[in-house]
Amino acid sequence: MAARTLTMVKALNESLRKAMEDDPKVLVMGEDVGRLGGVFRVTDGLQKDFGEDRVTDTPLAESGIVGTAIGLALRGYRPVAEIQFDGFVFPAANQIITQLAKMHARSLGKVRLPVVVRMPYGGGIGAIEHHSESPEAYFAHTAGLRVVTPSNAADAYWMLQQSIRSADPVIFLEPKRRYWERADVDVDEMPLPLHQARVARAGTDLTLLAYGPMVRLCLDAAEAAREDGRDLEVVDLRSISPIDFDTIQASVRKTRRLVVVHEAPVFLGPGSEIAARITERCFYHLESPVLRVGGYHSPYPSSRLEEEYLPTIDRVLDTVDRAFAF
Amino acid sequence: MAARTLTMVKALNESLRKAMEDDPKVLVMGEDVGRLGGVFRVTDGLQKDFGEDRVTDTPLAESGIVGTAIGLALRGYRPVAEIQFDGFVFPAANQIITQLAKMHARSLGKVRLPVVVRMPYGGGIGAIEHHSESPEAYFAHTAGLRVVTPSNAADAYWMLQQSIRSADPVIFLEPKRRYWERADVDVDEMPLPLHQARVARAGTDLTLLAYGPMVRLCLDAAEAAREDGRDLEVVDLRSISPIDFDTIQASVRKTRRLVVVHEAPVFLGPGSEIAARITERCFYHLESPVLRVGGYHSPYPSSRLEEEYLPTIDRVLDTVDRAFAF
Amino acid sequence: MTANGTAAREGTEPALVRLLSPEGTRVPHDEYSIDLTPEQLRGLYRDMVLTRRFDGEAVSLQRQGEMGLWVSALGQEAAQIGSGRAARDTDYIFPSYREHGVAWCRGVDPLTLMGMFRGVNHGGWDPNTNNFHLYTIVIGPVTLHATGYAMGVAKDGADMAVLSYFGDGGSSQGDVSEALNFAAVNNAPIVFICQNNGWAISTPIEKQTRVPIYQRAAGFGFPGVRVDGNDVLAMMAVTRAALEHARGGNGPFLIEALTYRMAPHATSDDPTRYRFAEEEAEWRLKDPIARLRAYLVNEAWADDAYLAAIEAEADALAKRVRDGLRSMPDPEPTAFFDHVYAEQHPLVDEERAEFTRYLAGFEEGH
Amino acid sequence: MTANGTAAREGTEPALVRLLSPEGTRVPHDEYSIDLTPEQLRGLYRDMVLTRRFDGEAVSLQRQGEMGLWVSALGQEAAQIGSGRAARDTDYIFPSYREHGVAWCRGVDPLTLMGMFRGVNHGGWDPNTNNFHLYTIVIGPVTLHATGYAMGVAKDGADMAVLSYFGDGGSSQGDVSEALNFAAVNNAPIVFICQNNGWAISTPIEKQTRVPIYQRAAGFGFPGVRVDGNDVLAMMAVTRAALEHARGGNGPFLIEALTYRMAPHATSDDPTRYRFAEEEAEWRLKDPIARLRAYLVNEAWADDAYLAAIEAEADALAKRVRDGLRSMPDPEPTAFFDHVYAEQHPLVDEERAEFTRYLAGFEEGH
Ligand SMILES: Cc1ncc(C[n+]2csc(CCOP(=O)(O)OP(=O)(O)O)c2C)c(N)n1
Ligand SMILES: Cc1ncc(C[n+]2csc(CCOP(=O)(O)OP(=O)(O)O)c2C)c(N)n1
Ligand SMILES: [Mg+2]
Ligand SMILES: [Mg+2]
Repeated sequence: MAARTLTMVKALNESLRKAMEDDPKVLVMGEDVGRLGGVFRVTDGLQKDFGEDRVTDTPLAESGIVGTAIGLALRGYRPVAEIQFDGFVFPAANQIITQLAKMHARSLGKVRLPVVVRMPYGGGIGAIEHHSESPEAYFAHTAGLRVVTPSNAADAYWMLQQSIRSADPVIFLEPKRRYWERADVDVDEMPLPLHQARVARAGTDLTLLAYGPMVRLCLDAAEAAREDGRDLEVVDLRSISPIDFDTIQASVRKTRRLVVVHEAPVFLGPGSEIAARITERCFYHLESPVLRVGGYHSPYPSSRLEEEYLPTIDRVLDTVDRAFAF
Repeated sequence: MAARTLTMVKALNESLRKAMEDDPKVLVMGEDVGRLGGVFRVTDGLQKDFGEDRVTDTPLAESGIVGTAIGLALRGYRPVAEIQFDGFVFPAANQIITQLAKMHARSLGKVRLPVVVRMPYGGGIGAIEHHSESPEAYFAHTAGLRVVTPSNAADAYWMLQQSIRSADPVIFLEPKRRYWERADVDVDEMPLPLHQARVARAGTDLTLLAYGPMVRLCLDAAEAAREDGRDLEVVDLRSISPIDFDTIQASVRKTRRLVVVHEAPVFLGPGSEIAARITERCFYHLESPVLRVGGYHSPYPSSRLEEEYLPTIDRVLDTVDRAFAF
Repeated sequence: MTANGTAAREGTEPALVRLLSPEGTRVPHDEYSIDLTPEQLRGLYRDMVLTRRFDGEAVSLQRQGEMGLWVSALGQEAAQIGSGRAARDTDYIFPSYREHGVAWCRGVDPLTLMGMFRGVNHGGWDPNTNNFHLYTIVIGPVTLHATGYAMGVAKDGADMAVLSYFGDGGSSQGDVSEALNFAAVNNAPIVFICQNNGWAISTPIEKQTRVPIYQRAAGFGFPGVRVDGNDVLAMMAVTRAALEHARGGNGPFLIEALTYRMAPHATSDDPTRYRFAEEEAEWRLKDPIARLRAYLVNEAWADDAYLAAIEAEADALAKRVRDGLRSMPDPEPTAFFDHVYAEQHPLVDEERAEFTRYLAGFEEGH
Repeated sequence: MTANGTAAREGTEPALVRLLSPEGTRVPHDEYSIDLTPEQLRGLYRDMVLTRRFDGEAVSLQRQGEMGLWVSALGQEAAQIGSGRAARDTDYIFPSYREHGVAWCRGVDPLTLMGMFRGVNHGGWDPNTNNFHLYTIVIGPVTLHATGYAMGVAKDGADMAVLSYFGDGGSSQGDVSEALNFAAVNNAPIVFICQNNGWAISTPIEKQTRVPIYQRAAGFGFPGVRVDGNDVLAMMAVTRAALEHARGGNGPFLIEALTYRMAPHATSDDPTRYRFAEEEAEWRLKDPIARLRAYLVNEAWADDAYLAAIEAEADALAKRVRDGLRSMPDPEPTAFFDHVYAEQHPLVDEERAEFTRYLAGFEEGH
């Protein structure tokens, strides 16, 4: 079957559909995932085709959603729970951090919780408060969770398949500002392993590392940098926990410079771990310190300021300049 | 008035008492803080002396505790809310992260929330699950919060005074395994600013950076290292957000090597930010990468394994060796 | 689509307090009564009409690109004006995010509400100016803030009460239950108002709760009442009584206002995906404004001239809002650094300086 | 200290279900009845005595340093054995952390429970072996797991129900209210049992709730009943009926078992700081074991020889527990890496390798 061109929303929708067809234990649950198909239509049509018993509109309670998903997993189901927006995941923080992440260890491996918690994340869509946040660091810091995020429709399709099949809980972050971007999705093609990073653009002079919404931006920045005569490599991290340090290291040993770009606040954001660990692994290879571009130490601002707050091509290039100035 | 020798528990107790005497708006609230005086007796005797109206046993609901503390602060009170143990703070995560931290910004500065959330944290006391965790990274990553932790009784006394007087919300982390250690506390002595780090031991060869429970350990490690002919500087961070990078930088520019020690998991723990930023600030001064010693990427283990899990003098010294081997 | 008739939705059981029928005639009630002058009744009418008008104007302005989003209060005017006007100025109100009518009662300028939907701030007003707290987008937590505030009021011995609003969807959040319990245990002077408008986005009330939400109160140990939320008189009478109950030291009270969200959940929503137009049509017959107008006209307390004058005032308000919104300035590019903390913070300072340097370099054509 | 007499604590109101008086005589009840053979009654007696014995032994062993902590179920044996024995093996039970008697009914070895208090694991048993979930230390979340499990049971159409335990303190957690609501909305086959033992550590029930906890159920739309939790027959009768109600597709049920925590909250606790000895003495008169023993002896269903045989069995159990605990091995030093994930994880592998290298170097006398 040839590849088809799909938006990320459609790719996610088809991926859910496929998972539900393949395994009757897969359930979809969350606020407004049923008749409405989710506020972004990711679950569009699923309730119609699979019934209310498998695609369930829940009461408005995120702790209840994740908590009952855990219970359903204990009963042998594979729930895919949706959190409507990034900023609304915190009522479920206790369920995610003290229960979902820890039950496998608590039971010495006897209990598995194959729960996927999906949520749109990140900014750039002009939304009101709490609809544009990037909470990945909270989850990545939590042992017991896997945290992944696709940057394009093809990865969205496959990574969701893999996440649903994972025996571990997965926090699945969907870059909402890329929901409507199209890509070729080959539903037969063998995917990369879930936690492997991908060199999205080969280059020699500096590595730009990004994930989710910032991959496209970094590719554009790399294009722009070519005009300045700089050949940037772009690595799409794909998995924030675990992190594929081997792929990053290989890139950095080659380019000798690394800039990490994410929307999450820089302070204790994923870039801090990457900087710390890559500096340790590549101490004698780095010609400049690992630099980071990301959100500031401020609540995500109101939408009229999000272009200022978020990394832009210019801010990335400015930081690339800084790296070369070392 | 001369300094008195107090345990950290007693210093915290006297600090709360002083704050309540100085300002009738200061309230103490939490589970079992009243007649029992808290499970660690930090609030011992306060209800007897200040009444149930100012020292209140709450229902068992952490979100309720922090949520009503926010409401009381809106009404002009200065609540000091206790979370009984580190691992029980997560039901309050939403209140802390989306409300307590953000209301000042949301109101463009019109609303101040001078709320202190106290909690014992860290391991080493042989406790059951959730009684030994180090959740500081979650809070430090959250803009709008201040996160501090004393390492000794004198700092405990003064930093709690300063936290209660702060116009911003403060997460006040108490290193429970140091609760019963004594130190001289001069209640008249002018303290350091709340967010300033302190050189706890001057040295020339490498900087050990720690906070809370690990400061004592690092001082002991520095003593042990002296026998190997190494003169280690020990910096007590005191504040995890903001971080006093100037003091760290000054130390590292002198010693040229840095090892960060904390109980929190290393992966995306506070040490990652320190490593990233200090490497950027001291790129040409560092003779080895910033190395980190801390908790592993695992839920805090059962107590019979906590000595293995936690940093020890030997693990610190082993890492110091690794730093010198670069 | 949705079966319409469970206990959670049913609006006809005897418990429902109603003082004005959908046809605009007065209905007697044993426990709750209200006696307003024609002047006061006209005031309520005016409030509802003006609220509906600026709310509708906001919908248009959103379509014209002046705001990213708007959440309309259409259909809920009686629930909001009736309760809002029942409160004294000294009472303190914690809204959810759709209480434009309550804001109106407090004297909050509609434009003030629009800043966050335009994207120039996250609210940014001073709650103490009108004793009207900021809108809170995360559903649930604010009911605990309201409860804590009320606990403080009790400590102060102040002669006032707190009003706390949440939705039928909100009633499911753990925080709301915690708020009901903290309020009960502390005997706090607070009145909770649940506007049960039948829907939480696409989720019908039947999937939110098995029984009417007012019954929640008894489970925590205080009174709860279900009111016809499209009846401004009933809303006012019950809220007044509830506030008096609270101010009198009798603890919390829960009002479930049975109403209907006539508009989409927000301007981004498409209700045809999940509910029948028939349901909306049915509720249109219970319209809160038409109902009060019928009463006023029947009693000859309002004539065409009066009604026209109100329409003219509404037009003027709409124009003022339109002009005001269109000229509402964007914030300074570094504004998001300004209020992260009340006191100095080195990281914020460092990042602001860095960003300012970057902006300057950029403008120089870097 | 604490005033003893609010509705939340009161044990005498008509709603309380009791089938056996504190003096050991049968009490008739309109709605709930139970008819057990002497053999079955003796079985309940044996369960309670053995539970109390291994629980008491655990307290001693903790004092001797064999465990870091123990939370005693002393005084709550009837609430736990009565409900535990009411469940079928095929029913699924979600305990809190003090349900040693329920664990006993499921056939979970007492030693299995002690691992976490000794510090060799965080529980570590397989819940599916005895349909008895792990203890959960964080109060609240597990009631939602139980509810989700019950929702799954309903999807499967299985002929079983779920039992979910929480405490009077736990009732205040938002998660517990969310669980009650999710259970109600989904008509899930689940019975919630709140053991109201009067105290949450030092916090008396009056500060936890304004009304009896069983009333919470009505607020969410399902039945709740308050039972004399020191009456094993009433506990069994009501739990049986509730489980049948749930299995029969009638949705959730809440049982509030009015009992008393005779011991300190945990071995680290000192109740003299917050409650009067008189209160404990008063409750000693309602002891669940003495009550059933009196009934058995009065009816001549148990003689001295029988009672002595049970004591001997208890002694043997205590000895087995003592020996077993003392010889319970410590885990391997790297064990905490083993079950963080079910599937391979490079960071865990890297850290394990690093730590193993460190340990090896250390042993070589590094
Ligand atoms: C914690 C949280 N989860 C999800 C949302 C997204 N959301 C916004 S409004 C809404 C429905 C609210 O329904 P209801 O409480 O009935 O209020 P209404 O919108 O009808 O006024 C949802 C799910 C949110 N704002 N907060
Ligand atoms: C979320 C959470 N907060 C605080 C604690 C600390 N804690 C342990 S037991 C307890 C009291 C529990 O009381 P209750 O629910 O009545 O159960 P009981 O101990 O009486 O069986 C508290 C506060 C906890 N375990 N979990
Ligand atoms: Mg609604
Ligand atoms: Mg209790």
